[in-house]
Amino acid sequence: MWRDALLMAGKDLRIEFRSKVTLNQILPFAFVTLIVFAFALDTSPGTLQKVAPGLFWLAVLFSSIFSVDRAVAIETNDNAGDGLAVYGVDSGGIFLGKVTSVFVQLFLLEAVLLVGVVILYGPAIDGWPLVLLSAFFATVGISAAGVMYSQLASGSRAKQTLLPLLLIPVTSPVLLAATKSWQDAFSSTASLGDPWLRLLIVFSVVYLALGAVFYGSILEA
Amino acid sequence: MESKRYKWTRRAIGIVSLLLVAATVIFGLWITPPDVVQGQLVRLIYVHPPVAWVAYLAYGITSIASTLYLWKRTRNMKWDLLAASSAEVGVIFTALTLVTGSIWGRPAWGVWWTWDARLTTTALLFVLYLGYLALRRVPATSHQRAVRSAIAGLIAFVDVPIVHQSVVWWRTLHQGATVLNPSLSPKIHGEMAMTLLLGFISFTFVYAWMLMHRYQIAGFEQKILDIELDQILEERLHEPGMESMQVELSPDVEQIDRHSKV
Amino acid sequence: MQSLVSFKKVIVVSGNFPILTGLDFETGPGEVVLVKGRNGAGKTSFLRAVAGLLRITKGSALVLGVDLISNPADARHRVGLLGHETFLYEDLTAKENVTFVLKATRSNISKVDAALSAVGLTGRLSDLRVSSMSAGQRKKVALAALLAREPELWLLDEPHAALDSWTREVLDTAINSSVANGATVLLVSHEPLHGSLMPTRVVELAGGKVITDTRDIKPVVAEKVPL
Amino acid sequence: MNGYVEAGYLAVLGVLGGYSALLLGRSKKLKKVLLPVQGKKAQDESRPTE
Repeated sequence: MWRDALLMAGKDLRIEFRSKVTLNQILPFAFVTLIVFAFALDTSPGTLQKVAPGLFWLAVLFSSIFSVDRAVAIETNDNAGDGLAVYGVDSGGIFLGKVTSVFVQLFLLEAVLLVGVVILYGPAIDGWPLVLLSAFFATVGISAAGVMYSQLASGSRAKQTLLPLLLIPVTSPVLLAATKSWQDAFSSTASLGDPWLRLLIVFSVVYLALGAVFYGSILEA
Repeated sequence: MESKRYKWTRRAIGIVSLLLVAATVIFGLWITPPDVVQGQLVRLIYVHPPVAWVAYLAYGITSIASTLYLWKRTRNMKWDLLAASSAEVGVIFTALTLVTGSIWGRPAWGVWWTWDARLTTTALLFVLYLGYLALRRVPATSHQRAVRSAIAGLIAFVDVPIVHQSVVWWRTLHQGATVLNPSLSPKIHGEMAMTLLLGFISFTFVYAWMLMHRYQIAGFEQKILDIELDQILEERLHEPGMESMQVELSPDVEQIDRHSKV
Repeated sequence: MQSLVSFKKVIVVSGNFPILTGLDFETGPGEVVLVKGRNGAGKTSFLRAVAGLLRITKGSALVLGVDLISNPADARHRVGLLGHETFLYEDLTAKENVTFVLKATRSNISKVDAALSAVGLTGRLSDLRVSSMSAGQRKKVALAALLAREPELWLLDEPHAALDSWTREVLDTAINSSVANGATVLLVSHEPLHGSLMPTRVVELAGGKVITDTRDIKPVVAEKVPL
Repeated sequence: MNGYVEAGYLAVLGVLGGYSALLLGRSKKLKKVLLPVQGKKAQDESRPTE
């Protein structure tokens, strides 16, 4: 399983590196949302600083829909997924590989986006360890739940609307927890014992386990 | 096409639920006294918590049935149909929970909606199972649909405690206790307690009746599919070498696909 | 005779349409079976079912000793399927695609270059992304992966379509040599077979099941199947 | 009483009643479709089931 996961992650990242969809489309999209959020809200520095973590994670959540959709679409082009089945690639490995690839892309996107948030909204960040750890587990959770739901919704003609409908409510605890733990980190009450961080860890572990167990059944069905 | 016993049980449950609901309404609206603190508003307590209980019960049944389908040793199309039926009834009751909660909240706290843990969780639950029903409408073979929706149904249920916990923290970490809790534990008059119990029982019966009916409809739809399938199978078997049996393009396939959306 | 594929009364239903309707088929090692039939007779589905890609609704199905009903996935990696789809990744090069297939099937990746040059994809061609290749070239890449894998059971769905005559001959030679080593080939083809590839048996499908099964045909039977 | 209580009861009874009516209607419609085919099916018992 681990070997297949590595193989899949390497392949997906290489494809992503070549096609540059994340860089050329998803990242600009995330930036646009950051800008229009400011239009919708008050542009006084106080407001934007206060809501910066929430807007950041909302932008990430929206962007993740495109990333996970693409991760699954790679295998539906030219029926490559059937190919994987014929080659005997382990389904848990496929899942973990795709989660890894999406995770890497989202994490890099978050790094760039964070710079954008600091410049555009101007929050002060104190608790870096909490910021990084929360981001890590939140991203694992979003990637795991996302890859799984993207596979569930694949094959549907209404995939573009079905995926957000399924994914956003499921990942809402991540949005909440990541936002809150970042608020703590930004407001210098940061500690690694933050309950929100614990919630993020629980979520990511649960969804990784569910995916590793059930991904095969979704593919086989 | 349906067993006599199933039919009569369903009818009996239907009649009992009608009587029980009528009794609940009569007791709730006229016989019980108004509350000292809440006044007339207390009458909503005979419907709101029972309806919410049924919603959770329905999703519980959906999860159990989904698990039974996913587990290979107990795998049977019936579990899938049961899960779907229960989820649909559950969505109806969740909607009612939200509506009655809102109607209660307006005079009690002056707002239609409050970001209380229970309310927020219920709202997300509503959306999660709407998604479940939407996923079921995606054209697929019955096994495919069963596996996919069973997984989605199970995940939605697993998600409930996570959502609830996160919302509880969200509220408690930043602003005191929830609003609903104090109003849920008034000193209950004997007659009122009885009526509340009656409410729980009667709506559970209503759920049972609806579930049985919805499940039967799902069974009928499945049967119609099976019969159509047999007919096509017959045609294919008796006319070998027949032209225009194009698997991908056959208009028959399109037609049947439409029926497969239970 | 040891059987590589054993299908008994196999019914496959997909999207509530019966694509296989009680198909019986049995084959042992070293056979080249030509599968023919009209459009929609179930030829492609038959191959996909043998590859373990279709869920068998009813009947019994054994492929390479694996029961497809209980373990649909276990025989797949020993089966080579070349169909209308090539299972290639557009953004990877020919070489990367073949390497990926070999790694995924846990085969020896040292054969990549040999396999690519066997189908005539050498030098810069092998480093070209699949997205910029023609249909014929893509098929060659898929074929190279198949040749390098050396499967025990070859499932070829219109393998000659879009291939030039030189590559056809490469394919036919490869099939012949692997059949000589005990592999079995199921071949769907609308075109008359000429050249060195001779079927040992012709199976005709209609309405999702086998209607004729002709064995031990030494001379050329490859008459044109009406489209 | 106070308007809210009535509205609440009305919502519950209305939605549940409406849904029940929908169920009964659908079930009736399907039975109509099934009945004629059912007789034909009884003749040949050798039908494959999933």
